[in-house]
Amino acid sequence: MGVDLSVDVFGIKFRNPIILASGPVGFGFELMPYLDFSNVGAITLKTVTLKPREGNPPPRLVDSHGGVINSIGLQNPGIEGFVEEIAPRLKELKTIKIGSIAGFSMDEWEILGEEMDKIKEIKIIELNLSCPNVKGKRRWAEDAELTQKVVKIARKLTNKPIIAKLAPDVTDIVEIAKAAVDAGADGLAIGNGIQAMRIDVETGLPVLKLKTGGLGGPAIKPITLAKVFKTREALDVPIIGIGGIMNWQDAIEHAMAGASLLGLGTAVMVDPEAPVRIIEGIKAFLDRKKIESFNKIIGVAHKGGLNVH
Amino acid sequence: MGVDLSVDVFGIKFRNPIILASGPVGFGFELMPYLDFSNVGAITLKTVTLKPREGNPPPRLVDSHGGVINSIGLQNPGIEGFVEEIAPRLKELKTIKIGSIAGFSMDEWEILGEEMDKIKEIKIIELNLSCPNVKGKRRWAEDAELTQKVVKIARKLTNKPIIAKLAPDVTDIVEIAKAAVDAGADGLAIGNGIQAMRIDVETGLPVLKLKTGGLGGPAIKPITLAKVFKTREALDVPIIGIGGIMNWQDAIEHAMAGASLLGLGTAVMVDPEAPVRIIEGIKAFLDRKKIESFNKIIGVAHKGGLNVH
Amino acid sequence: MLIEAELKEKKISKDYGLFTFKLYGDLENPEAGQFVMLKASDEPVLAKPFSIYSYKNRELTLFIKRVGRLTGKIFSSPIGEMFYIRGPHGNPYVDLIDGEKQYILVGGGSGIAPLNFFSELHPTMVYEKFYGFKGSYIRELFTEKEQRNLIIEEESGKTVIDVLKDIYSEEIGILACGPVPMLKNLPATSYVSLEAMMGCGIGTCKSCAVKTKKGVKLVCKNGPLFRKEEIIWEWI
Amino acid sequence: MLIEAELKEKKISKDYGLFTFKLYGDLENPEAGQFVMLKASDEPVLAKPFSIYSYKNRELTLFIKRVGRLTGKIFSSPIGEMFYIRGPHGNPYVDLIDGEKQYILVGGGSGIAPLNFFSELHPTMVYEKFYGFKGSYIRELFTEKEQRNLIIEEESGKTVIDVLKDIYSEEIGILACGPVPMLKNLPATSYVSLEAMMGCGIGTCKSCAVKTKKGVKLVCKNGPLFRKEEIIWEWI
Ligand SMILES: Cc1cc2nc3c(=O)[nH]c(=O)nc-3n(C[C@H](O)[C@H](O)[C@H](O)COP(=O)(O)OP(=O)(O)OC[C@H]3O[C@@H](n4cnc5c(N)ncnc54)[C@H](O)[C@@H]3O)c2cc1C
Ligand SMILES: Cc1cc2nc3c(=O)[nH]c(=O)nc-3n(C[C@H](O)[C@H](O)[C@H](O)COP(=O)(O)OP(=O)(O)OC[C@H]3O[C@@H](n4cnc5c(N)ncnc54)[C@H](O)[C@@H]3O)c2cc1C
Ligand SMILES: Cc1cc2nc3c(=O)[nH]c(=O)nc-3n(C[C@H](O)[C@H](O)[C@H](O)COP(=O)(O)O)c2cc1C
Ligand SMILES: Cc1cc2nc3c(=O)[nH]c(=O)nc-3n(C[C@H](O)[C@H](O)[C@H](O)COP(=O)(O)O)c2cc1C
Ligand code: FES
Ligand code: FES
Repeated sequence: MGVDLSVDVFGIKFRNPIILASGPVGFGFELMPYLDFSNVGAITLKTVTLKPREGNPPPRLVDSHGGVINSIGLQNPGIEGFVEEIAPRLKELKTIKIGSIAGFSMDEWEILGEEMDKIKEIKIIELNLSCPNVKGKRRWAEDAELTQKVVKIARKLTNKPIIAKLAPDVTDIVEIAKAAVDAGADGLAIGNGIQAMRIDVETGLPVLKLKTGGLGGPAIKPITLAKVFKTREALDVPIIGIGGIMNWQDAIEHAMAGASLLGLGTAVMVDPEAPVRIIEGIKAFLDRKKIESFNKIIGVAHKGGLNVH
Repeated sequence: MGVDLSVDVFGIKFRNPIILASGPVGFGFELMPYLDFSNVGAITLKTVTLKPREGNPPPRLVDSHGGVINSIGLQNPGIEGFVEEIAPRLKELKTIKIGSIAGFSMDEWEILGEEMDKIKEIKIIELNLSCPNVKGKRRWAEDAELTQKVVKIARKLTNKPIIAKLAPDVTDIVEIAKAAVDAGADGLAIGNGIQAMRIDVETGLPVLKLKTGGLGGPAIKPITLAKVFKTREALDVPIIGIGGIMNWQDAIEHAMAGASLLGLGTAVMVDPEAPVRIIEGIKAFLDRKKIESFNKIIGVAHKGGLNVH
Repeated sequence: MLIEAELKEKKISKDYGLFTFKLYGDLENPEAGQFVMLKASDEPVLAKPFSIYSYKNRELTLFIKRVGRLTGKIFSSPIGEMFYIRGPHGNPYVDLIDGEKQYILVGGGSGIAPLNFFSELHPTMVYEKFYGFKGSYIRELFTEKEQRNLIIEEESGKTVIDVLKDIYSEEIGILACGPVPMLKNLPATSYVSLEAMMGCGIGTCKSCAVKTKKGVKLVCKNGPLFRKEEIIWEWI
Repeated sequence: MLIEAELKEKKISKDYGLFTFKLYGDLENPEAGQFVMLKASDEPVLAKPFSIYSYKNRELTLFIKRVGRLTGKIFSSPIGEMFYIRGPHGNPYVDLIDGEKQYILVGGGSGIAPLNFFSELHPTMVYEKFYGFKGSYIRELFTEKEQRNLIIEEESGKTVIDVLKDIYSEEIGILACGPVPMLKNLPATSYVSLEAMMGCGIGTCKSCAVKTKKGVKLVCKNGPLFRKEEIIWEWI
């Protein structure tokens, strides 16, 4: 049976809802031998900052029960390097490209937004308002006003769809989400890693050199899932559900909670072919349930579940 | 070698730092055949509310990778039932008893505080400001002002040490912690379960009848650990570290991050003898490291680690 | 106390299986209706309840239906895999039922587990056994003699409820364990063994609540057996 | 592609062990210095890097030191346990070193793994082998012939560095893998194989950063072998 996995959001047709979240896959090129990009809905590129960043000193990654904590610290070539070296090669990635940017000041956001807007291969711009790994900086997405300001700047600079990537570990994500949408965000990514840490009992010191990092992986799935659910309850805007999606069941859970697109971080880092496995699983599930289109399950947890339909 | 595990906080001497967190062990009596209470530092009794509560309809508990989500909903006999049926039997539990209360209004907090103050066997009062499982109610600990108000009321009513139990899933736990301490809290418990949910993909509905619940277990350890660490960095007040402590390593991590006492929730629910196992592990660790007292490792992650000493 | 339990033998037919564990410790006087909490070494974190199907000389047999993470892990584990168990928990059926009567044991799916142990320990209390399953594939888990008790829908078109109707009379008791829809179709005076999501298995955590005419009860501490007529089924 | 890897054989001495896995798929032309990412079925979630110690006919042998969660799990797993691997990842040593030279292989602890594979594949490039360990107990993992390369501190009071000093001359290269303090004590021109916490193993996640005189490099994509003098050791 032909199950329709395509998703239409932001006026763009994604061939399926599985997208690669920003970071773990870098700019994607090293992944090409392992993953046929024409199989995934989109790739979100590694976040780009104004200046090049070498990232935090190692260790930058440590695992924990059910998850992985990273403090990469936005290692990237800076917007100039990105425009010169990466942008010209983006055609090679045979899927939709979402550009991700992070500014440290309003001026930086402005320049980053302008530059991203110019790159033809980038169809959507994601504002990383929530990187948990930048030393000494609060996250923009901890504050509704700051979130609103950043989104407004970006909105003025581009007609491309804008996604605000939020932090799941805030008191009231709905408040922040509303601020982003009011300022003109077309969609929300929920969410980034959750601030976390591990201590090496042998030394008595934090394992990560930065001390804390962002926790991703199955440990956080039920947490971000609740955030997706709550946000969807309050707002009718496309959501990219991210957080601990490791298998098709996790993906379906996020969709049922209200996510239109499903972002993989840790899963694809652990297994570059996870997207294919998950897409196959979604297909088989819909097939078995005799549901002809993925769209039908988005948000069903708010509408009485599957049997109502 | 005689390692000293005792901890002196709130003017009370705990024979060791391992305490039972509120909830999973109820009022403790059913646990007596499995656990010799004279082995643990203290028991925090199940939270008591003004009126009896039958709790939420089932399912009330579901597991997730690395954790357990519960939405018990404070099933308890109410303060009257507690005073009449439970309080007289508390002597049977051969350890320090911490009473836990949760009000739904300022008046309720007042009555609960008064009643708890009167019970001689209760040495410490914990204010559960953060139950994630009460339908339609925001948690007190999401708001610094509300937290302050509740603590102030309690402070007026009792000379017993007061612990404010906070939610780990807030934007800025330090702000809430400061509010609690300013209002007179003697210590902080960090923290309660993190709001989370699961959806049954077969039905498309949330697994828990309440929809969301509180996630505990190893999945949340690195998250609450970071909260303990941050709070300790900002405030010099005794902290009870809670969240995913399943083995001695987890316990030591929490202590190194700054916790003086270590609360077990999920661990003791899964294995009633976990406290004994963990205490033995802490002892063996200190022994191996030739550290004569548990006190020496509290907060070392802030002070250059173990080797500095 | 958590007892180490080494997987010694498994016999699987599709989604059902018999699993025998060698215990490195004793279960104290296990009775039918009681369950053990079984835990994997890492995932899932939670220990989960399984009725005792059979127990002899530190050999514990469970009858398990594969439904999720832990049961999935048990099915795919190699012989030699280590698990942990504690128990027995819950009340023996014999403590909760009328000891003078004889009983028809009505089981559905994995619900036959405690009934098997009951009929091993108390054969004289058993009037008849009806163990219901959907598919014939289940036969291969049982001896020829055991198979006589099977009611297989795929073969006869009948459920245990259908068969029960033919022979039921008031003097005989009913002791049932199985899916909720099956239990709901039993006479009001039946004893029904309930399942619920469990955290502790010993009455402390309040996870396994069931609403009865006498208030909220706990499956682990007050059950698992209840009078059918006492249960407020809407709450389940 | 994740390949199923069934634990077939284990030989353990205290905290070290040789583990042979039967792969249900091929490693493509694995070379010495390359590693596989090995994953447990549930916990830990992360795949972790292990150098190839030996590979033949879909039989992969790893030499592993027990240090934490995944290695602990491998040590305690029964034969038959399923893991997953992918690879080979990282650059072959032969692609990064001067092919004209002969090399002294200097290994410490689990660092001997890639050196063993190197000497299997490129015996003529090997001038000498020094495999350093603390305790004599390690002997039981090796044949008598293999034991000749062991430098055991407990026995001789000497480390590999001590022994190396006696025979080292500029014409011979050094190819080393082992703990950082050992690597730091080698001559500047040595090739050192680095370890780092890894996420992806293929160059995308930027976890395994190492600072060199030519900027931040990745152990998985640019290494694991580097010239000792190029590394900014303070960053490690
Ligand atoms: C007293 C008692 C005795 C039991 N005896 C047996 C037995 O002998 N054999 C047997 O196969 N099963 C038995 N069960 C059910 C068994 O506990 C569950 O099937 C098991 O917990 C599922 O674990 P899982 O990790 O594989 O499934 P999960 O991944 O947790 O869940 C899979 C599905 O099973 C359901 N489920 C999970 N836990 C329970 C539970 N405790 N009760 C009912 N449904 C649940 C979930 O809703 C979900 O749909 C018993 C349950 C109780 C309460
Ligand atoms: C290219 C490469 C090849 C390797 N080859 C081998 C090998 O052949 N045999 C072998 O035994 N080990 C090898 N290692 C190291 C191995 O990857 C780690 O020992 C393993 O990841 C530890 O996993 P764990 O879950 O048991 O430990 P964890 O529970 O993650 O940690 C335990 C301790 O080990 C340290 N650690 C964890 N991961 C790493 C890592 N990737 N590198 C260095 N230290 C780490 C931690 O700081 C911690 O102190 C190699 C590492 C790399 C990068
Ligand atoms: C190694 C690594 C690097 C990451 N880098 C970025 C980044 O540059 N920008 C960003 O928005 N998110 C970044 N993330 C966060 C992920 O996109 C994702 O939001 C998070 O890991 C939670 O999803 P998961 O549970 O699927 O991993 C990174 C995550 C990891 C593990
Ligand atoms: C079944 C259950 C019931 C709980 N009930 C309460 C409660 O009544 N009051 C309270 O303050 N915390 C309650 N908690 C939260 C725990 O005390 C603890 O804060 C939380 O589970 C995190 O710790 P853990 O990871 O060790 O489980 C409950 C937790 C569980 C699992
Ligand atoms: S399972 Fe904890 S009270 Fe029944
Ligand atoms: S491990 Fe991911 S870049 Fe090296």
